[in-house]
Amino acid sequence: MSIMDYNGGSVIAMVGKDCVAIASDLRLGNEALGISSNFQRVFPITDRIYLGLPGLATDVTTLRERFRFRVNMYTIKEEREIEPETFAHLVSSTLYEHRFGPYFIEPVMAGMSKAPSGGCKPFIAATDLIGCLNFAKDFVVAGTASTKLYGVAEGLWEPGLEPEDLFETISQTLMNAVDRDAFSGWGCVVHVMWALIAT
Amino acid sequence: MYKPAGFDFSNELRNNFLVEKGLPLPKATSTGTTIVGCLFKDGIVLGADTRATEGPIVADKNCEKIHYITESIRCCGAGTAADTEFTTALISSNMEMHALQTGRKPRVATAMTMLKQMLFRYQGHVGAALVLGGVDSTGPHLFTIHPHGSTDKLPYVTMGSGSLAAMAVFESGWVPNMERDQALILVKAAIAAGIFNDLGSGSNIDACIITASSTEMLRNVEMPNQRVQKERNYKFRRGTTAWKKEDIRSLIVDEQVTQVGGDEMDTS
Amino acid sequence: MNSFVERYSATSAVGQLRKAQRLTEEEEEFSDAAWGSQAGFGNIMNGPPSFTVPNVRDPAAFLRLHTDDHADPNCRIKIQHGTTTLAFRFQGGVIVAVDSRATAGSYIASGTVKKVIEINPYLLGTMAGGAADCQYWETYLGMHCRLHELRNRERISVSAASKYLSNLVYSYKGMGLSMGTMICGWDKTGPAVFYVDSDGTRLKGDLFSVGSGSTLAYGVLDQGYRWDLTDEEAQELGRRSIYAAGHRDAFSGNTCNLYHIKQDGWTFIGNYDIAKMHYDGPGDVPGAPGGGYGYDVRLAAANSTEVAAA
Amino acid sequence: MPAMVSAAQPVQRSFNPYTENGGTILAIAGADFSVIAGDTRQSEGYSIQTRYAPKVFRLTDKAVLAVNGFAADGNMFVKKVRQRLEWYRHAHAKDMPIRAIARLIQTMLYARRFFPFYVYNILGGIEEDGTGAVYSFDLLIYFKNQTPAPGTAFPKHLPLSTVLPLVIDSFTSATERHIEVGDGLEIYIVLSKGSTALQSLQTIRGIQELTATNDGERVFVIRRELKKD
Amino acid sequence: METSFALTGKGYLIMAADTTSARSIVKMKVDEDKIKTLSPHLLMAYSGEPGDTIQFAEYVERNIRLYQIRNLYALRPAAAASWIRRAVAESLRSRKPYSVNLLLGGYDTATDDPHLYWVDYLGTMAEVPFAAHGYGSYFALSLLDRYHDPDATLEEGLATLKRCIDEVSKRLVVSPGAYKIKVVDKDGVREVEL
Amino acid sequence: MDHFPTNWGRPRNDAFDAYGTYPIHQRPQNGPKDAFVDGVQRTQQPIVTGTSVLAIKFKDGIMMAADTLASYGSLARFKDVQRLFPVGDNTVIGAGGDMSDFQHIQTLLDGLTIDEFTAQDGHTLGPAEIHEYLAQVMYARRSKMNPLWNALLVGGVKDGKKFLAFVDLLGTTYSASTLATGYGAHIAQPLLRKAVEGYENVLTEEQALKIIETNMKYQVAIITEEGVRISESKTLDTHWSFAEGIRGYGAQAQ
Repeated sequence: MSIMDYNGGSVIAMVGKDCVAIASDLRLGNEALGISSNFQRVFPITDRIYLGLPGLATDVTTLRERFRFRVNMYTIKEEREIEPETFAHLVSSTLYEHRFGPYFIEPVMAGMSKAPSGGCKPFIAATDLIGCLNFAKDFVVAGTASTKLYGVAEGLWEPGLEPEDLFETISQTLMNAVDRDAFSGWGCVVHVMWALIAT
Repeated sequence: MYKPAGFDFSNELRNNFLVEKGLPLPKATSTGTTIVGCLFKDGIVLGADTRATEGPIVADKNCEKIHYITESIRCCGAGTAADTEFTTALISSNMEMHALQTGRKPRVATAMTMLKQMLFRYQGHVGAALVLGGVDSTGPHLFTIHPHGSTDKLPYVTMGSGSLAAMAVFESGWVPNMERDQALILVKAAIAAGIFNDLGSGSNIDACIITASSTEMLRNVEMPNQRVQKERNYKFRRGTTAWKKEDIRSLIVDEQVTQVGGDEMDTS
Repeated sequence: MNSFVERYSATSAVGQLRKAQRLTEEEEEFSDAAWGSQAGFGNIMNGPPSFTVPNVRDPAAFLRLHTDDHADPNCRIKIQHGTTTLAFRFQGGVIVAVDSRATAGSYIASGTVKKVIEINPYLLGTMAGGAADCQYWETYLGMHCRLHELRNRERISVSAASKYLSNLVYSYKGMGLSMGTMICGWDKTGPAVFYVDSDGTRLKGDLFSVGSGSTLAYGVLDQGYRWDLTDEEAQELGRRSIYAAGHRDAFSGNTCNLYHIKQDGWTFIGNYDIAKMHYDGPGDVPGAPGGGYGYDVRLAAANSTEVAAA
Repeated sequence: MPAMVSAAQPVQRSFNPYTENGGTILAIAGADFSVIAGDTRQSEGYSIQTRYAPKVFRLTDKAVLAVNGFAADGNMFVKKVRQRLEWYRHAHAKDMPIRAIARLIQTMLYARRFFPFYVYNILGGIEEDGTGAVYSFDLLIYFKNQTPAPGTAFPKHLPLSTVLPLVIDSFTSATERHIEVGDGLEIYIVLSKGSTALQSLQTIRGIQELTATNDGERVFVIRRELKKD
Repeated sequence: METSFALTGKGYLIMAADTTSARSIVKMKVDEDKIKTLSPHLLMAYSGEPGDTIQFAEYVERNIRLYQIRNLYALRPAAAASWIRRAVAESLRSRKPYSVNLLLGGYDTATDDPHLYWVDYLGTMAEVPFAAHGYGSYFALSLLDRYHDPDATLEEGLATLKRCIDEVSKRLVVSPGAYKIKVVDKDGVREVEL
Repeated sequence: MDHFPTNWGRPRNDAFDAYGTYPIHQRPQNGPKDAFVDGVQRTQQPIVTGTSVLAIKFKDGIMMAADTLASYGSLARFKDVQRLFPVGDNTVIGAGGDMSDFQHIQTLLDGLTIDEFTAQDGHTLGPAEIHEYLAQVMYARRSKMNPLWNALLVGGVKDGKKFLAFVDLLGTTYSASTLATGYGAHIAQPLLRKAVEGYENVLTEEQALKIIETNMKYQVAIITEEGVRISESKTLDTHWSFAEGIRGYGAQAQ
């Protein structure tokens, strides 16, 4: 068993038509023994960004606090809300700073970024535990069920899903993937963001 | 709160405890890759595949492995994905500073020296294997830089898990003083050899042509591995997923403007 | 010279076969039985089973090197572990309940494993540890139980059967077998449960639980267990205990298979989905209290009845 | 208490008799048919050894075996199973039923308890009562898919015309995300006597029949290309 | 072997910890109190590496007390838990980390409800309705899933706790003999006997 | 067996003496000790090795090529080793790996051909049969943990059928229209695949020879319906002037 599997947990984010969704399971385990069935690992960063932190649970809390600090500092310095793209790089560089003593977290983020036209554009990204960014156009996954999520999502995702359909697709993807993973499960939470004013 | 620049080793002690406890550390995402570069008459052609892997799993089907250093210098990266990304970004910014400081167009050799010094300093722990190419006032140059900081200068180079496959193509096909199109075809063939014969490489071909006068980034110049149409449609009927609680937050604030005092606007 | 003559003089089919056998040095015997009516059966019919052992200094270490994912997470062969099984005796017979999950690393390889081995109509064995070890040896035990019946004109006692199994696996001690099973049945002495494991332990008892989730099952089982449980209560207790372990233990779960052994042999009571038991309960079965077993579900139900009462 | 001396002996690591040759196999049982599929890439490490090495083998008209893992063990194992089936046919003048093949495979695997075949098997076919069946094997053991509780969602209600596209999509998806899967796809279909699924097969491009006896069960194979990167 | 339990109820929280202090195969002391009262409405049960436990508990106790002296009011359970988790997590990154597992239970006088936090030596924290540490958790968690009720009266809560203790003494191979049980509710902390 | 919940069913860690009995049963087998057991050496790693063999299919048959170098470690020890070996009239095998093991295989195959000859049943061994035989031998030796440290290519034409297949020290077998062993598998395979895949029945002997020649080497075997032709060792000119304009490995200009 690797450290990444110690507490369990998985996160997935998907892009739809003018919408994004991010979902995670709720299990906190101590190796095989379940401890809590209500452990949040997806956090709102701003009104338009959600961040999922699957991995070692102590680092979930530590990093969440760290990102809250850094995002608040950004907001104070820049006097504006951080954009998803910028935040992705903030996450990436924070993790790479710890290249030789990493946090055991593989963050997944989803957000709506401001398009020049004034509307909102869906954005997802993920990094590995030392901050290598992956901007995908379809979906990103991480956590103990990541291999299973890759498979199910590759089969179920299709482009141009409406928010309601995206909700169904991401929920079914997550639930079917964690059904095959011993360390994830115990309930799921899904966040869907959509733009009322499309680009 | 002052924090010195550079790596932060604060977690290292803790991570060592965890290793002693018998929980092995996960390996960082390292990518099998095919990256190549070759000289031609007017400059340099660089090429790369676009697959990023985590072990046997494809993490990213269309990532960018040709990184920007300066306008006329580019660098392909193989090895630990994050290391190539951040190393080239750092050198790129140092090159920009260097250019501003000296007021001259930076040279490829400068970038090469910066990279090799940095990698040598980290004794191979920064796992970046690079192909650096560009054109400067002294002409076109092509280098490979290994993770430990050694460098090579050759007319055609390959790196990554597909390097042998790509090298075979160069060995049989490269001739001095090729035309631009000929060189591009050769680079594409070399990358394709990596894509189709090395499991660590795959998806599309990126290429970058640098000459004294211009730099052309050809992103996804060939896409030989598009996914076929699915046989079935997997949209779910709405309402398939049962949920316990729903919470909707609207970010649109309803505003109603009520005039308090002052003159009515003259709308007549 | 003789060997040379021998080599080139024998051209009969059997000679060719022997030569081929020498070439590959097969341990398996090309016995004449292989061509007869026993043909096609596995080595189970060849008397005492023989096993291929790798030609290395320490076969157990070899096996562990390639199969123990705790010692080496990158080992290629992941043998499936993790289970919750339980069996208990009460006034109405024996209840046997098991989960149905098989995991290899973190991957749930199967959620529909039958972990109760139906040795014969009066004997059940459970499967924990190396599933293969249990399945194979208990099948082998089943053959011998039948032979015992034919030889002695009476059914084998649970005690004798479990002793036989215990002796079988004990002879392989130290080779890396992994088995923890309950042999349950009804014989002249009434209901009986024996725990047998690959260390060679054999225990007679009233109540056992075995596997990675066994402690969690004990937690519920001990609290609800009495000798004078009714049949319905006992079945419910078995189900409820497996649910408890399947819920908390990552390596147990999916479904629960429930058996009840009475004087006239065992009956399969049913297969219950653990997720369904969590939310809705086991359905309309005798002994079920109605409503889901899940902690949150139980509380939500309690609250709504309170509200209704108020 | 005696002094603790670790018994861990130095293990000779110089020769590892196992390797891993990649690939994926899959089987789905329907009401009166079974589908068994596998890709055809054989690889070791990052190199492709060959683009066509079958992983799925017809045993009888009622049973098809798919093997995955270490190719040499797999080929040898299939050879041995076929040999046993041949003996059975000589002794009984009929094909061994799939239920018995499953048990045979289990005992053959278990005979190597201490030096396992590094082979994951899936056996698919038609039971004697005409229903589709799938058995999956760990290295040493088999699990039959448990008969589902009545009324539950279970693939057995899916018709062949749904299952086939599902299998193809599964493999194209796996090819996208797993580097060791690709090159080609072989899908074996076993139909029970008088199966109604026969019509849906007729329109399929490149289908080939492999039936060898007149027992009524029929075996078909479909081949498709997969991505080669 | 060390075992501690905690469970919430209607307006109270019960915390129990064994009282054995063992070194290797010897019981050194059988009436050790392993539950610290950090503030009038806050309890912390600790277990783990001998030495680290008491040192850490006293370090926490003093800091929580210091906060109260400075600010004239005590930290609420959530805030205290967050601070203590951070203390564990940061110590883990030092050369001499505290190896302690904690159960942190308190009664929030502002919202009038009990809170329970499960914290392990890595700094993992989770708010839960009931929790256990040590080998006892392998037996008690399923039992609490079955019998725990957050709206139960104190008597019912104690009865559930007794089930846990009985189960552990029945099944755990080296089970602790005696437990110290403390209850915190709106009136503060008190010790109870079963 | 470990009975602790999270390790349940796994082998017990015998560094931990849970029952105070120094887990004797888990100690390595106390069989009769052979004082000379350490003196017996099996090929556990190759000593004198050859590397690359290439083979492709073409219109009329199979073409196989090998270099003639055998190395002792990284020392180029023997410069003229014949690694292509004809068996019967229709088959050639090419070997990479340990040369002494290959010579043992040659002895085995000689025995096999004699056996086949003495049977006088009108059959001769073709490439498929020889490959099957070698696969059995290699797999059996692997199963005895005493491998023959070779990678072998078997090619031939019999009854109008081209046959080309591979077998290695583990008994792994496969066939394809282009095959290569050793280092050549990585370098030459991409080129061979590109040149040959899809053209197996089109390429003429001259074209095939040209393909082979672009991939170094030298000793070539050509197997067609007519039989086997194995060339003498040839030498190949190598060109090391491709980087003439380049100086140094870094910033050096001169």
